[in-house]
Amino acid sequence: MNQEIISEIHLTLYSDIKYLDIVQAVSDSFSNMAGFNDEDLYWVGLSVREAVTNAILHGNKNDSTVPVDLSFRQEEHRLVVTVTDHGEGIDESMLPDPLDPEHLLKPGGRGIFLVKSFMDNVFFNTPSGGWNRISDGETY
Amino acid sequence: MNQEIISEIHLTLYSDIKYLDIVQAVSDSFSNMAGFNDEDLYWVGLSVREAVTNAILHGNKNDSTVPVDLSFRQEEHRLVVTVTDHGEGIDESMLPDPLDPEHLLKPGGRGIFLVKSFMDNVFFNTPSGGWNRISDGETY
Amino acid sequence: MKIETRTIDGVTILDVSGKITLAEGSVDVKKSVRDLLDSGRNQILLNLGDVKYIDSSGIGELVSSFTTVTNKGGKLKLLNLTLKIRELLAITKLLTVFECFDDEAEAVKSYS
Amino acid sequence: MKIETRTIDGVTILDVSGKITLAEGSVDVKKSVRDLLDSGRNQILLNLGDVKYIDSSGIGELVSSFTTVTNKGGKLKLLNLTLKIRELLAITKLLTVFECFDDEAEAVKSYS
Ligand SMILES: Nc1ncnc2c1ncn2[C@@H]1O[C@H](COP(=O)(O)OP(=O)(O)O)[C@@H](O)[C@H]1O
Ligand SMILES: Nc1ncnc2c1ncn2[C@@H]1O[C@H](COP(=O)(O)OP(=O)(O)O)[C@@H](O)[C@H]1O
Repeated sequence: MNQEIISEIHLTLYSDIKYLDIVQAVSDSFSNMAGFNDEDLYWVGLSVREAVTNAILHGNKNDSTVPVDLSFRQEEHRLVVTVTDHGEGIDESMLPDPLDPEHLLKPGGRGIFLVKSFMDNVFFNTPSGGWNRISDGETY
Repeated sequence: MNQEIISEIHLTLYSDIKYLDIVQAVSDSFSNMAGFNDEDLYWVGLSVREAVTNAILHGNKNDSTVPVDLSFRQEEHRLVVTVTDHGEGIDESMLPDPLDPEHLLKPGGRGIFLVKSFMDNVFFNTPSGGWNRISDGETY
Repeated sequence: MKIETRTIDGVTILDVSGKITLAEGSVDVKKSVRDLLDSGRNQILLNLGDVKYIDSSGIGELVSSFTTVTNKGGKLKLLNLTLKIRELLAITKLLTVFECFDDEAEAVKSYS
Repeated sequence: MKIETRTIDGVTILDVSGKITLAEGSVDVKKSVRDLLDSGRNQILLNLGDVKYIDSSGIGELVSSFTTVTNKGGKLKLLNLTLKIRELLAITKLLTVFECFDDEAEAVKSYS
């Protein structure tokens, strides 16, 4: 279903975690403009931060010459965030479940799980292409 | 003189003043990352806000389908901000001096003056092309 | 932006808070001032102490409010400039135009 | 992030403030905990009341600090979870792993 785009911005940064606070500031500011309440704004911001962290570390292997592209789109009933890196993409079926007792005490592996907890839809372009798309609000 | 780029981001938005708070959040966050003190961060943010306001209103004539491109670049001794719109550009020699007694009580005409007051260098691409480039720190 | 109005000794004080910017609708200041003039009140004091941010459009609103009031034979003065607003008015030479106060009682007295 | 250390009745309390994120160096928590273990202190209480933000990397640090301390025969518990941290630990089922307290005296007593 084609929905009207109310607001849209694009941000390009490079693969260095020093940019994460800027990413979060943009997310917060966009959510604010879109009229999100503080609670939604917070969890969207965390989700975006996690997705961009993954794009930097896993997708682009922390190579600071490689860009990460981020777009925020406000439609009437949802927010769509797209994070694009230049890696291999994610094979979702390979992701271990962090709630599994076997994984519960692992130091990592909770990023994507959190994104999926807070955003209504999460898409990965697999097996290659390296983008993920998260949206909050009504389903497609 | 070619200087090393330490940090760089690009932001694209559309010509609607509702995006100005996002622009300012990005500016503040970038200045913060670059280690600016609160005072410098504030005046850089205001300058960027004024330049983008002009790009939206004068350059792109408030047409919300037309993008404004913004880039922030941190070099060793300066910050370079480039604002690009799709208008005709500015002929600097045509700008009235807002300090002139004749203009002192005009409601408008202080935006570019403020940008020039707070940034060390301001360039306009004239007569056509519609970008302006402002930098803070050492001269070229 | 929020504007509250109160009157002391015939002087109408507008307590402005928030941002006076293009995006926030800087025209609200001008509109409030116009409404006051329409209702016959032209001794006006703008309290800017709680203004968190102002841009060139906001400065423009202060100037045009000033000229509108002056043209109607009234007086518009400023109270409690923040450091940032003071600096902006200094740079734009508008400190030479506006009468500015840091003390409300003194400001009110200056109208009589 | 800032970490201050104090000891009450043999329990070492780490007052953590600021952000526990990848970008802020979330490893600092783990490092502080390691240093404590090296100096023979293994009854540890992490006070998270002033933690403004935590991401999945920060949660990972809490978990690995927990396992390190437990493996050395010590105890690591949490004090003053913010609502956001509590929600994150609930979602990730880590509330079932960590012993959490809202009262410092009670937390300290639980070690004896
Ligand atoms: N953008 C990405 N590109 C490639 N692989 C990714 C990407 N994001 C996540 N992954 C893979 O998925 C795994 C799980 O990610 P995540 O749940 O965020 O936990 P963590 O980052 O702590 O490992 C990562 O370890 C990585 O192998
Ligand atoms: N990006 C731009 N493109 C085209 N013209 C511009 C641009 N920015 C400014 N101008 C011109 O320069 C004039 C002065 O701009 P400024 O000093 O910002 O004051 P104001 O916007 O209040 O008029 C504008 O009125 C406009 O005619």
